[in-house]
Amino acid sequence: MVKIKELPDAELVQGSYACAGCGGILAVRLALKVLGPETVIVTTPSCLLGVTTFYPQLAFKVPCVNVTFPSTAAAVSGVVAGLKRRGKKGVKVVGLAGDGGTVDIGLQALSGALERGDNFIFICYDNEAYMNTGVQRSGATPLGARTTTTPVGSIGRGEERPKKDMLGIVAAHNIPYAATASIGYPQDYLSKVQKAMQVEGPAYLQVLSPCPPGWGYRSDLTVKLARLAVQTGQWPLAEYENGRLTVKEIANPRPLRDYLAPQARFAHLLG
Amino acid sequence: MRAYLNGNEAVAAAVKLARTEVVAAYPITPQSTIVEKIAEYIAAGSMEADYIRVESEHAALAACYGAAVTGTRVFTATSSQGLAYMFEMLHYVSGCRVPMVMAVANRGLAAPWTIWADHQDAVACRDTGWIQLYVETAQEALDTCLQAYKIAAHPEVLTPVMVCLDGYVLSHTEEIVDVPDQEAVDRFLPSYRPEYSVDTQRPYVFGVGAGPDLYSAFKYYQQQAILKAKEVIKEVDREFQAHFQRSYGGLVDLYYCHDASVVLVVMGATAGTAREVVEYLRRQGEAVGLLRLRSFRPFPVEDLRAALSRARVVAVLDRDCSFGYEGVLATEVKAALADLPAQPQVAGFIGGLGGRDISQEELAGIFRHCLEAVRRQDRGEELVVSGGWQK
Amino acid sequence: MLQIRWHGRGGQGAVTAARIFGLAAAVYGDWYAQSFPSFGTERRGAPVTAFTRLDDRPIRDRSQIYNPDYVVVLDATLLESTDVFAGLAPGGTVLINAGREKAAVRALDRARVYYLDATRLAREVLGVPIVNTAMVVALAGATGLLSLEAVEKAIAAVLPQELVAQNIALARRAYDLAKVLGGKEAIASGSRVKREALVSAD
Amino acid sequence: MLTEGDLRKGPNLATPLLSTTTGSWRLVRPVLNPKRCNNCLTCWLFCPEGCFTRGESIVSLNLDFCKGCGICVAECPREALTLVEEGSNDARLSER
Repeated sequence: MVKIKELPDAELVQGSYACAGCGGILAVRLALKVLGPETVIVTTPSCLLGVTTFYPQLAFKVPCVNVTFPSTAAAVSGVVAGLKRRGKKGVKVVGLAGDGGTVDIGLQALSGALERGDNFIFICYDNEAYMNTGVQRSGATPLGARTTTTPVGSIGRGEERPKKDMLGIVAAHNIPYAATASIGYPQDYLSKVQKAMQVEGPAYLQVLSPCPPGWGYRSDLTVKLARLAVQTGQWPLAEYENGRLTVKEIANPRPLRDYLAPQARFAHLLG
Repeated sequence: MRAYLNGNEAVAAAVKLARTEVVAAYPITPQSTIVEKIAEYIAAGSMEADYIRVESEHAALAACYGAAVTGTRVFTATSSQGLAYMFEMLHYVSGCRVPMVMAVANRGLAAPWTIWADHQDAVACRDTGWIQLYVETAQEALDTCLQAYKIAAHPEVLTPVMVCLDGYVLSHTEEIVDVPDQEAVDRFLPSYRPEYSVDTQRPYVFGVGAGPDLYSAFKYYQQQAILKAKEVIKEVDREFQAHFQRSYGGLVDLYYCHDASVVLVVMGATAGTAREVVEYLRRQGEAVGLLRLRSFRPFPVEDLRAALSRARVVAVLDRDCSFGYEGVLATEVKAALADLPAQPQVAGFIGGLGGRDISQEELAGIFRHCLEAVRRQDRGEELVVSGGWQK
Repeated sequence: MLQIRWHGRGGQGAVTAARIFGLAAAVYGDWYAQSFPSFGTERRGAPVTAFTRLDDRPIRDRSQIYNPDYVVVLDATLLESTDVFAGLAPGGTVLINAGREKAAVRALDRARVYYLDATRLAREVLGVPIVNTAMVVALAGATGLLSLEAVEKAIAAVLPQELVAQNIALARRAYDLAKVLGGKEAIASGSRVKREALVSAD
Repeated sequence: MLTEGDLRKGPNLATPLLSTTTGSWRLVRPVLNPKRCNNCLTCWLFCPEGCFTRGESIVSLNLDFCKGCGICVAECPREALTLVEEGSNDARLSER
């Protein structure tokens, strides 16, 4: 279990051009506190790439390999193999992609890398739509959410399909570790990052990372919404380990309205 | 060692001799036997490398890229649809200036579905920033792969190289190949360690984002580097000759061009058949020659102008088509010769598509067609020569 | 240049035969050689052709073989479905795996047709009717193009280790039979390479 | 600025490299009341930009990268942080 007080001071990503209150950059900043400086990031055109590796603002203090949108996990495999050939042991290779780069266009490469059993961690920072390109729906957009490609109108009622069960998909690859997390629960999230580091073979984490402009809420609510998503049962904290899936039970779920009301993307549902 | 190998086996032998460290590839006919052979070498313990069994060609090139930025020597191979599937990664690799070698067993693109040779696949990737070298024999496939590693990693080039060999006609045809000794290859091609690589002690971002000014600047220097490769390809070919007593002329390979009034320009294995035809017609007193374009990118415009300036008709045989215009090579040769003082007529022929056999008779027919135009001019008519399509 | 066309069915080893012959000629004999399959995917049971070229100088021609000097038929049932004689050069030779002269074989003015029951031989020696090495050797022996020793070395280089000894035993039996086949007509006598027009027609 | 040497090697550059701090984006700024801070580290943990530094008894705040998102203010369990408008009197006071 990670102890918050014992996390290192060093910031391994700082000075990014992320929006004020970005849940994604918070997810990455926190993960790097556990991962440490012996980490290589592999990432793909997304908000994250745009705000951390766009010259002249390079915000990572660890190596970062940028690759095409569908290829995060494939490039991860290459980096893992290359570091092995170079005899560089103990370096963690971390694929980082948004939900689109993970559950949609990146799924084939991720499936390949999971199935090969390469030793890496894949972190999907899930903000539930294509935010970098202007909030289009992805396979991770929740039912009912308004996006620019699931607009609300006299017929349209937002996203028509429930969110893709990505944890189920990765678990079906029989990998050693997979989990969902929320930046609203950092102790839980970072302990999962630590577990992911400790297993031999691929580990997958999907961390809910609210997006103020994409979801349509005030930037100071990022962490609150990340918590409310869990408390209202919209974002189960689940763990797949040793072939078993466990889901953290919410004893007294809060009304769904508490989670939906602050977000413009759900405004049409509340009337 | 005198061996009897097909083109694919020759490529695999080169990849092993180059002490390639990481291979990632996806099967596709007629490339597959290259990577099967490499997998066999690794399984038998005769080659020390990691073989990444990827789920697609797109992933193959992404994995090669990931391995290459760690500072290892990498290889992949593909063909046709697979190369098309790699298209966006091709730009990423060349743009990031990652040296690597990819063998392309040239094959037509569907539809109609085909598995047989033409150059459409690689020619369609002309503008991806890769160096493209086309070979004529299995021996040249082996030798060019070794040269390609050296060209790609040259500090002033840093550009990936495609080694293109005609599907089946080379990939699946066995012939005598001299396989050099490991020690000799080691002397020619030292191990690869770039100036910087993925290193937690010295972190780099690979493939940064860049605004309009900087993007343009990076692309300018990318262009300078691939143009520089013209010299480097020749230099490496000369160096190769010093080590192995074999040379391929660098960018172009000339055969009886010096006094030819009709020169045929081709890429790939067709050149072999064309040599027989040139020799035959020469014996009959016809002033014909052959120019085999070895380097399609960078395009050897100076060498073409020098070699073709005295020809009266240049016949270009494309195994590809830029639909809506003509054979790609024909356009490029025309452009290269455009402002010569005595500009030869260029006649574009399209043939050998989807594995269509290019026989000696057909090549002789092209020569005779062009020779006839020259004779008409000698009789005082205007020099007019048409091209054609092998339907 | 001498050109050989091999006919078989997918799985019978015609492609390997073409390769063994080329290898024996180029590495263990004093020829230049080139061999290739009929380009495409090979399906088990479907008719397959493969080719070998021999010459005493480097082979540059990459076009298909239309007029073979030799045709080897690994499976006589192909005679019913395939024109194995197509394009056979004048004075060409056909070697057929069959026990007796086939009535189906149409008379050929200028071709020599030889028969060898390689299937029976292979059953006796290998225990299975795999005839490609026997037919390679039969062509070598009947024509005198290659020595038995060269073919044996090529067999050892191409076949999996565990199959080599048996196949060499088969090769020796086939070679002796083939020499009788060739007899005085053995084609290797005299000039071995034709140097006729490289381009036969416009 | 990149040199010709950098440009020749491709778009692969040493990191980190910051041309600006992002504090200039800020319209509002968090102000810490040291008397109310009990060093619980909630702000340190949740600041997306890593603007807080842990101290012996209280955190300290470096505004170089602070974009004024307000998460620290919203999350502080002791109301030790408040948001003030940039350029306001309150902001000027906090600079003393």
